[in-house]
Amino acid sequence: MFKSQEMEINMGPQHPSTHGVLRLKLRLDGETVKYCYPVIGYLHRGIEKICENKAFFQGQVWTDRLDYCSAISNNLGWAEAVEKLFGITVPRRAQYLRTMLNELNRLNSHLVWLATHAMDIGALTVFLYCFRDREKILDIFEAFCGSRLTTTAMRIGGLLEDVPEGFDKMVKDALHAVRTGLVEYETLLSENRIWLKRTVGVAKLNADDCMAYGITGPMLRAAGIAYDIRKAHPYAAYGEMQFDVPTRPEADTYARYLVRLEEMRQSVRIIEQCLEGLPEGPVMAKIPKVLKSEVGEVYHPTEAPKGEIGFYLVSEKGGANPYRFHVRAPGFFNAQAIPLMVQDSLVADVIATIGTLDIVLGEIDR
Amino acid sequence: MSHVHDPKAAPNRKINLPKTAPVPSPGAHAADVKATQAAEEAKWQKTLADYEIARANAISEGKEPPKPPVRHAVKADAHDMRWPVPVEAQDPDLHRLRELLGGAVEECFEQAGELVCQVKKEAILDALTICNQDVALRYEMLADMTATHYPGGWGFNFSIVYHLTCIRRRKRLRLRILILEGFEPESATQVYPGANWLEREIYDMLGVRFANHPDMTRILCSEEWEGHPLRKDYPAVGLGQRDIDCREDRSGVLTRKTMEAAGHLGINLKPLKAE
Amino acid sequence: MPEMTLVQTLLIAFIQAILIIVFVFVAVPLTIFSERKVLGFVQQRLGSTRVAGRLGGITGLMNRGMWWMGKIPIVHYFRGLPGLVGDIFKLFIKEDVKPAKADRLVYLIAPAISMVAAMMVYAVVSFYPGVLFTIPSWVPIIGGLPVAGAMADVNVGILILLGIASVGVYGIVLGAWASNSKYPLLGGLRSAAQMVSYEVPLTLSLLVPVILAGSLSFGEMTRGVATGSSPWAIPSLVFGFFVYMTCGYAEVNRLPFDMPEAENELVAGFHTEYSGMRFGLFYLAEYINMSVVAAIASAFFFGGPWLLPFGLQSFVPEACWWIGQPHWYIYVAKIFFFLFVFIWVRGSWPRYRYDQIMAVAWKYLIPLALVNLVVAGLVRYFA
Amino acid sequence: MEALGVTEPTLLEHVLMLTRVEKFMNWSRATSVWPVTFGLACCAIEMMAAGASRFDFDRFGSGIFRASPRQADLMIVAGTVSCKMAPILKNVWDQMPEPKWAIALGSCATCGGPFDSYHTIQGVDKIIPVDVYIPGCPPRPESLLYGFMKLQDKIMSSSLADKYRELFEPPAQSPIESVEPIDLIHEGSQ
Repeated sequence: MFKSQEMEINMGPQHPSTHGVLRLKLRLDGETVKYCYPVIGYLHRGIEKICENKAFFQGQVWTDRLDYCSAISNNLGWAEAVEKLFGITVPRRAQYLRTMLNELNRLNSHLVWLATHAMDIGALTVFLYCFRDREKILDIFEAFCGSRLTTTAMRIGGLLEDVPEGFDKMVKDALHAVRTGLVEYETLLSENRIWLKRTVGVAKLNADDCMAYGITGPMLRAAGIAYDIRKAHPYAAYGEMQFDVPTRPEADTYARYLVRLEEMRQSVRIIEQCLEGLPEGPVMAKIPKVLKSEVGEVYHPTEAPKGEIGFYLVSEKGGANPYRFHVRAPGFFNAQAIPLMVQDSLVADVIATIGTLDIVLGEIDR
Repeated sequence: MSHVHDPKAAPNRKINLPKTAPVPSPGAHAADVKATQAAEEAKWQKTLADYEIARANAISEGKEPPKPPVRHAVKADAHDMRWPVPVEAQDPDLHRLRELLGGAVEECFEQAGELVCQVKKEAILDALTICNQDVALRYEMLADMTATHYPGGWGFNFSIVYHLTCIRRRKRLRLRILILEGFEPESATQVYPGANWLEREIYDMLGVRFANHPDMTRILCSEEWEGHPLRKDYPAVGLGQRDIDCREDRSGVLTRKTMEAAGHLGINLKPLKAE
Repeated sequence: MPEMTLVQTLLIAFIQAILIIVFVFVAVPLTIFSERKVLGFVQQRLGSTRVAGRLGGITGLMNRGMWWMGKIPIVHYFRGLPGLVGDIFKLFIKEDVKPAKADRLVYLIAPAISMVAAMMVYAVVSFYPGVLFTIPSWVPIIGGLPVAGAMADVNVGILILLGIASVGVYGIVLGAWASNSKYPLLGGLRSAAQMVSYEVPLTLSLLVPVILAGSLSFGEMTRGVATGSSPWAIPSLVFGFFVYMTCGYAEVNRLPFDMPEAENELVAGFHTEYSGMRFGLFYLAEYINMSVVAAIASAFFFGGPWLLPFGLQSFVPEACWWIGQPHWYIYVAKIFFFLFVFIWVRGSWPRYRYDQIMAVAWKYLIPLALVNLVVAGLVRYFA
Repeated sequence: MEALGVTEPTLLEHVLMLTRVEKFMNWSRATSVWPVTFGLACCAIEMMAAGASRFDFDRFGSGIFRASPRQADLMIVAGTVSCKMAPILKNVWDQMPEPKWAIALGSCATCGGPFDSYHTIQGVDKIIPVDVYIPGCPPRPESLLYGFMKLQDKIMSSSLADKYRELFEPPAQSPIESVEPIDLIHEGSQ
């Protein structure tokens, strides 16, 4: 007598919680998601094409804008990839500073993640608290490289300059803010019944699926696999650092939340070690003014806050710019798994899923 | 408002097609080194010959003979830079792969600590399956996959690289195939489901289609996009798709027409389809 | 009390209505404003502190004044208050968009249904069950007549209240349906299910004071619960209060139950397609409903105008020449306290999921309310 | 009158006595500018930072970010507009009711920024009318606040008569003569 019909609905590109311009075509039966098809490309800016037309020195500027919440990770990945291509050895002090900046950046990125994820689930105040603590880290970036978000912090062969005066005090202040902040977030969320109800058992993705879909980073670690490129293929000064790789077996949103919070604590630990053991010396390797490449091909993975970010470079003989430049963005793979995770869940869980994936459309669309 | 395809109207739309195809391999590198040495040697011989002629001339004219040229030894590099040279395969994984794939392997080498295996284009699915399922290899994850356009390639137009990761043994491997324009390699989605979007991206950006792919559509650009942007013959500023300018259009009608032509306008406004 | 003519009755009622409208339209914008300020306070920021305009003319005076206000401890929270006038007036003069495919009539009247239903509830809310003030004798026709603290304190007041309050859901559902858009439709469906579900435990929890006071009239109930109930009734009142407040949050769609307009899920929920003052009406209706919930909670569970903490009510004079009837102020203060709690909760808690909300209503609140009702009945019978 | 430098009032100004009402309207619009949540790229993060504790956009009475464009007055185009996004951006802009304003936040929205490539619109002003341009990549939150104050000034000095002319008096050269009218998405208020 009554006809029932599934409803197609577009979530995004303009939607408050798609973290930019992701678009999900959903087919709903009531509130249950029966089919989900992500559409990306609304922020495609042609970064790969641009970088193929820019010199090795210049390309870094565009890597800032890939994952704009964690620009320094991208800078580091890019610089290391070019250094690997050319076989450049970076001074030890520069390695330490890079490690420190990268970890600060991880804190920054995780804070943005927690802020937006919590706001999507409705916890307004956590958003503001996270942004409050994040400002301290941004101040450090600003003191170091003059910009808050798009840092361009690395140079091929090291760093442009040594750290400014009073740098370690700023870092210590920021670490203190983050440490006290973490207590606040945990008070507001970790044992909050509503938070638990919204996150426990939501958006599950087990380890096999993670690996099949190329998902890395906190997502993989929350599925019980202790794979961290900082440990597996140590780069920068990570080989000399003492830190743990947190894992959880549950593979749900709450596990990822806990893993990321623990990662922030480990980052604090790494930064403290860097501050203590910071060696003296130059921060820049001796390299020619203009890099002329031979024929080469390199893929360099590093651990960005969102997972493995890899830079693939092909160089031609005598070329000053890469022949081919490709970014393996973690968000690209994470976004691909959305249909898998939201199948037969509710609309509200789609929001939680997008939040827990920690996607940034800048790196997905490039 | 209309698309500008005329390079004269937009001079920076000109492109320089590369003449060479930089595909690294030990053989090519050795040949390159040899060619460089030969060129240097030839240059030196020419310098010597020039000197001999100049000396003979000077003696015959009664002038003072020029100084003999000095062949400089190769300078010790003052930079912290050592170009990583491709070397023959030493890693057991590569040997295992060569053993299993047999004649399908075209080349195996290591460069900058990365394992590279170039296989025949028809055998890529076999190679991926072996990498994924062989007990000794077990590369569980396809970390990345991308292609490169070589308009100047001899016998191939594209290289497609697969970056595999073995999480348990912390190993990485690069598989590579070289294909001609129009060849459709087997899709990797049958082995690694995560290759779905990667292959769509390759199709979108470079125009390489994959056989047996579940959904071979454009992913980043819209469906109506002309050309494949990451090809070397595609200008960096595009073929004119971006040159929308509706600043003179006060009522917005023209803008809307342009936008509708660009597609994707009816978001959330299309009527429900009755069953 | 002398017998009144029809004209006199109507005029008195008119005055009462005006008073209630004034109260509502002072209380609601203040709530909206303090929502921003209190949220700002919770979130370690300032909230609105200034209005547009250069440092000249009226705007300059306002901005300078607010700058000086910033130096005074408590007063500085009220900076930015003039901006509220701007908010409301701007909504009035904003373009009123009607979607082309919308059901025109229903689309137009839906916000009015919400608003009217919310306002009409105040007809039976008794601010003070006695005489609020007497009209001076020099006024023609109605001179010397008393004005009661309730517009219509009828003996089935609580029924009217619940009945009218449940009409409010029609405004939301109809508005959502008439928009002919998908997100509003989802919001409307959520809202219908949620409100119908939460009506049940809400009514059950309100039956506790009804049983304890033995009356259905608003004023009688308030007085009965506040003055006549035995100490044994306190547990059931406490449980009743918690059930009632939970349902109240759900009924007015506030966090953590703001499903129909869950901003991060459904864009703006049922009023996604509404603009201008029609949206403003929904917006105001939400806050009026909040104040109604706060009024009922403070009347039936917190002693309404009669009780103060620590027995301080015994020091309140019966009447005071310079502020009028003092009990009225106690009641209004309690209402504002509960409005503050609404905002406080919003600043602290995440949002439930839709199915979880339903589970809360049907699995926990209704059984709890039923048991509570039985306990209250036993208390009433034995004590 | 001419000697005093005062121009003859136009017909419109004869008919309508607008000044005081207009001032109040402008003030109320300027003091409650509600932006639509429309983040595109990097600048959206700075826009969020501008709304957060340290900078607190809400001080200007504009902290109410509306998710639905129907209820918003201001579109802050924060980030790069790609060719694929342009129609959607235009659509969202059309869904906003009058009066509405746009801020182009950041170099990308202003002029394309560093992305001089095939898929980026070189400035959002090619699609929608922009009131305030804020350069920077991304601009600091202070820049956004300053740009916002400039927008308030602009609103305060706007005039109903200008709006009337813009809406009802035809432009000198109409580019739309050759185009037949098409269905609009919504009816405006008439």
